[in-house]
Amino acid sequence: MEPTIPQTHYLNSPKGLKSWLFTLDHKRIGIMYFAAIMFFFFFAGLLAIILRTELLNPGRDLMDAEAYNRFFTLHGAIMIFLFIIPSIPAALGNFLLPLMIGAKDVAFPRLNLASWYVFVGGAIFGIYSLISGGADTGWTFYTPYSTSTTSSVSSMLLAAFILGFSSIFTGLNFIVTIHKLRAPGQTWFKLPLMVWALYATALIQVLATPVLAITLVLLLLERTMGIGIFDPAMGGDPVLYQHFFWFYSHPAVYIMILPGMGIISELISHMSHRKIFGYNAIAYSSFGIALVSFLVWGHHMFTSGQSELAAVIFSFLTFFVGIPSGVKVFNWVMTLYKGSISLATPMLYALSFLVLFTIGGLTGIFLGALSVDIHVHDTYFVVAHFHYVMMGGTVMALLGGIHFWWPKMFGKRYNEFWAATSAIIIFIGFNMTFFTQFILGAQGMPRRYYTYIDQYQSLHVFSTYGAWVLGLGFLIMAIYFIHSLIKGKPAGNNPWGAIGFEWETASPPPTENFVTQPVVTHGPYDYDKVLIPREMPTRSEKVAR
Amino acid sequence: MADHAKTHAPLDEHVAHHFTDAEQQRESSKLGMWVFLLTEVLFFGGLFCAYAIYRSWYPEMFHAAHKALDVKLGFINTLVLISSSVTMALAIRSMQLGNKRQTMYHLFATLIFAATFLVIKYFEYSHKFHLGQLPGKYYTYTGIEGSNPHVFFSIYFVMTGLHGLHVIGGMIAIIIMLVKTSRDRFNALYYNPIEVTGLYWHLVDLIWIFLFPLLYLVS
Amino acid sequence: MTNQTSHAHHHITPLKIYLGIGGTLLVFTVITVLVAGFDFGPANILIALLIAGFKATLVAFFFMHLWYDNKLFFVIFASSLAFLAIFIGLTMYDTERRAELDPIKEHPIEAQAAMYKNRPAVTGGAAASHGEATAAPVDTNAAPGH
Amino acid sequence: MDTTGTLFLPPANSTLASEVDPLWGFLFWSSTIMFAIVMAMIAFFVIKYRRRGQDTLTTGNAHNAPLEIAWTVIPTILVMIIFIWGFKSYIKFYVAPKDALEINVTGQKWFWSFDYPGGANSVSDITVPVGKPVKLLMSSKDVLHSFYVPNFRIKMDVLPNRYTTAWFEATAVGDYQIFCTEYCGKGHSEMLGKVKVVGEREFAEWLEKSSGMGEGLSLEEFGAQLYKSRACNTCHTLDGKKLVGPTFKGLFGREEAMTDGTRLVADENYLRESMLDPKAHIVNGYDPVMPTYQGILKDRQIDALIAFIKAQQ
Repeated sequence: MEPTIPQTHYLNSPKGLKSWLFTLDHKRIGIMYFAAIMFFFFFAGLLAIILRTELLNPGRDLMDAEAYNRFFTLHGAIMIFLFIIPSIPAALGNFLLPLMIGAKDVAFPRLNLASWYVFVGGAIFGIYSLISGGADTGWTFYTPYSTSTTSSVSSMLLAAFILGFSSIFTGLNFIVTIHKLRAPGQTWFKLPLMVWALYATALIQVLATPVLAITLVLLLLERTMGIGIFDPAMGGDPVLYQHFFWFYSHPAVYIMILPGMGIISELISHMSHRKIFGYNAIAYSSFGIALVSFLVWGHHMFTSGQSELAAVIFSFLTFFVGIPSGVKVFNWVMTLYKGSISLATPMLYALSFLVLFTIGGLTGIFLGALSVDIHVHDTYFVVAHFHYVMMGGTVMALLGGIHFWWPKMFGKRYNEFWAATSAIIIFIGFNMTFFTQFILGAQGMPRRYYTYIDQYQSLHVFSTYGAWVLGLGFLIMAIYFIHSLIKGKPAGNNPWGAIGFEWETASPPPTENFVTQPVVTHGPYDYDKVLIPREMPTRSEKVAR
Repeated sequence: MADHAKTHAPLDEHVAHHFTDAEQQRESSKLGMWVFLLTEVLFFGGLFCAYAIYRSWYPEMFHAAHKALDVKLGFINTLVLISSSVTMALAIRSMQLGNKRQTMYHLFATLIFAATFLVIKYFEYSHKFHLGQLPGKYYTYTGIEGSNPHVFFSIYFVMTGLHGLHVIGGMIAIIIMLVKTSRDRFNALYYNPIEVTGLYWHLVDLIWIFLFPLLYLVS
Repeated sequence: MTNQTSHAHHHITPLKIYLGIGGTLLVFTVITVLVAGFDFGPANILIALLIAGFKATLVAFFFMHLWYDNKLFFVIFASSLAFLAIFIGLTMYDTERRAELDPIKEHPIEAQAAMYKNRPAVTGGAAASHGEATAAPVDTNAAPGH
Repeated sequence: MDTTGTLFLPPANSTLASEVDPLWGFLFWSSTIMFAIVMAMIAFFVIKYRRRGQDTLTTGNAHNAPLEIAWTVIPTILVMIIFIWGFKSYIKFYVAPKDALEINVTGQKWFWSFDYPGGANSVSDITVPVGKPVKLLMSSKDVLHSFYVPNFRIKMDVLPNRYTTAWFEATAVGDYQIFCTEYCGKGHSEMLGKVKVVGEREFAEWLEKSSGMGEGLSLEEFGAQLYKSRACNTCHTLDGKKLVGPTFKGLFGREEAMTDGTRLVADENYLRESMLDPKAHIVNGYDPVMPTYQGILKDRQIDALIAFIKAQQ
């Protein structure tokens, strides 16, 4: 029987703008975050395409050096503070966490709304900084350049400071929710791995972000009062600033990747209708990554004038943070063994995550080795590495997650053909853009260069073409998602035949999430015991039939 | 494991709709506050790290500069804050016993101690402003030898200033608790907000317990 | 880490304990001031931290009920201190050992910040007001750097 | 700088490069093999276990202790090998040989300047002998910079108010590109230079020629040489165009309005004062950014520069 969209659900009841502005419903806050992060993603993505177009030829193409410096700072700062850190925890996480643990809402709904308005406040400061000329210091704000430049760095620092609190509020909310509001019978090892990943991410958000807050306060005071902690002209030490900054920023890269890993654990298992391989290993490795990520920040500073003995310690510890990620990749690959793999779009993104994240992870080992890092630090090799891990990792996982839970969030289906096509275009465009940058970096092309010596030109041209292809892929995605919102066909409660509390309620779910309190009857991935009929034939079946 | 299996206690008006009972709500609010205190410890931790590094880089300057701080005032401030911690703890205890008047008395005493602390801080600050012992480039005092004495005062003002802001934040929270207690919003079974404010206040005192010896007693 | 689910167990600490702990804290405040009078060399800061740490544990265990409450809260408090120790420890591992291999990296090139250039050298703290120990009179032409 | 190195690396032209390239090769091939294995497994599983027709219950085996232990221990051993190898080669990076030729490097907004023992100096390009270790003692005048020579595989940040060191021993004569790799503002991508590696004899001649006090030259010619080797040309032009600083054309004897309202004639004393204490009097409309040359320029060099400026009518 053809699935239908229920009469009332969280999107249309209660009605009116005020009900959205003062909502305490975690699903609505999740949707508002989702709209904001997608806006900032497309905006910063556009900046990236402009930057790449500027780099077509050495010298001036579209803008001069100062404008270029402001553009890449904006691209970095918006992508990190306004998109990738809040994206999975605040958008998908807010929507899914209470549903996945059978709760009515997060532990502190008012704090959740406060985190949204703090996010909006921070974004306003960021946009003010953009309008008033933008900062030209790079997203790292290294002193003494950041304390001596006249560009509007202070408003960007204030934006990052405020956004930090939005991240802390979300993290705090999730820790208490997961500890206190789990469904009856749902022990820690019966939780979906997405919840484990969100828990580990929340731990990092809560432990690392305060140090960023104090760093930005000290940097603001350095710029205004010259307090002499970070500015060498006033007796301070720039390397100390780098320690303060990277103590937050390395765990921050795990705030970005861990929720992505949580989504991939869900996608690989649910799309192949097979029990996840090594549930405990994946859960413990999420937790392990969260702890070890606080010991390794010094590998960003091997050539910064840091003491050589500290560099050796940081390099040694860095190799231990790579092992849990490797274990996870092997577990995901083994989950495919003897599964019933559907190649719908979420699975396409999960597989491209496996490919790109593995490359990103392996190049991380290059950067961890001391002597090799001296050659490739602050070159395009590093740019390629973190794009492979952040875009190839977190963004692919986010896109897979959006496609997987889209029917649950909006109750409608998207166009499968165009979704698969854009996924393939994005995969090709991504590799064109960033694999060439590994080569550029190995040959010594430095980062943040407005112009470059002629011998790098051919690789830059190829990388820019890749960026355009990437842009095309995302354009197609925007089109079919908007089409799906307006004219999408109803998707029904469980289009993928997946196991999970969120699939046991309507799509889109009612405001109180569940009509009857769900109770745990089997494990989160028991595809060897439970067979759930699917209401949406995936493309591979249409082909097979 | 949340405790749904229990018979549903009559949902009194204090329990929010998404909690199953008062106990779960109380534990959640305390867990939330403890996680917030974790962020506060790390927020101040950054300053303690800066203090430790600059003290090991400029030991004689720190020794000379700490003489500019008035140990007597610092000592009185420590006594004031510890007594405010005691009265805060007693306030929670008296609300646990359901004694509204005594709770308000203790909360008010805590407020007075906090205000005294800030007044003493005001005298110390104005004394330093007058002498020119100011942070960073505003430092004009010439009575301290050793290199970069302004760094000590930068760290001093940022640490005690931030701590002062947290004291003010605590006072606002206590005033809200006072108003709510006077309106009978709490009873012997529901006193989470006071308990949570108490936790925050004790941490503010705990941070000062470390600030006092590190800044005032550099021998 | 299953939390205790005992129903409505609100531990009420007896008055005697609160006042006792408060008294001990005051006493130790006096002790820490007295101890600061003597010079134990490098051990000074250790003693000061030990006393402050002891006072802090008293406040945390009895005023903040860590002694009676769900052990999860103690884990949270302890982990905050642990991660702070990691931060300070590894950062100082760098800042303290920069000159191990090349003594020239020990000190900044100019010891004094630029703003002290056109300042009168250190004068005696004659203008010190009450309660502030006057800085030892220093012969004015001593180079301000150490 | 050609790119005929191996495995994407630029050519190896220093003794340190021969330390790094083998480790790079090992990392490159072990990662490629590991990647190929994982991709082959994924491709095989996706093709073999593709969903066909109706759903069926799938296998429940989700644990295989020996396999899980294996893929934890083996990568740990692999990365430990990589760490030890990286650490061993790193040791050679941070301890310069005792007999190295020590050159002072100064990075400032947007050009490198080099001071050799014996007083010779040069800007943007550093001339070094082949086959002899060279130790660089580096510091910055304003913000962070980073001295990077891809062909020598060396990179070290240059900090204001603190010395950092790097060393290399060039193995082949030629010119090798210098980059700045720590973001330092508008001219970050133009802060380039060349390491000119020359034979032992040419180096001695060059050193002699450029560190002399211009004995064979007239004051004015020696001033012209200093105008370039001291990088005056990056801020002061000779053709009347205003750059960061005023032009030298027709400067001598002209009366200038100063930012503090006084009017001064640009005579020998003013020029000497502007070199030793530039911030004392700044011509109206210019920023006080000129670094001091106190203790860097010797008297004969100052006289030469003044003579040179005087000749610019």
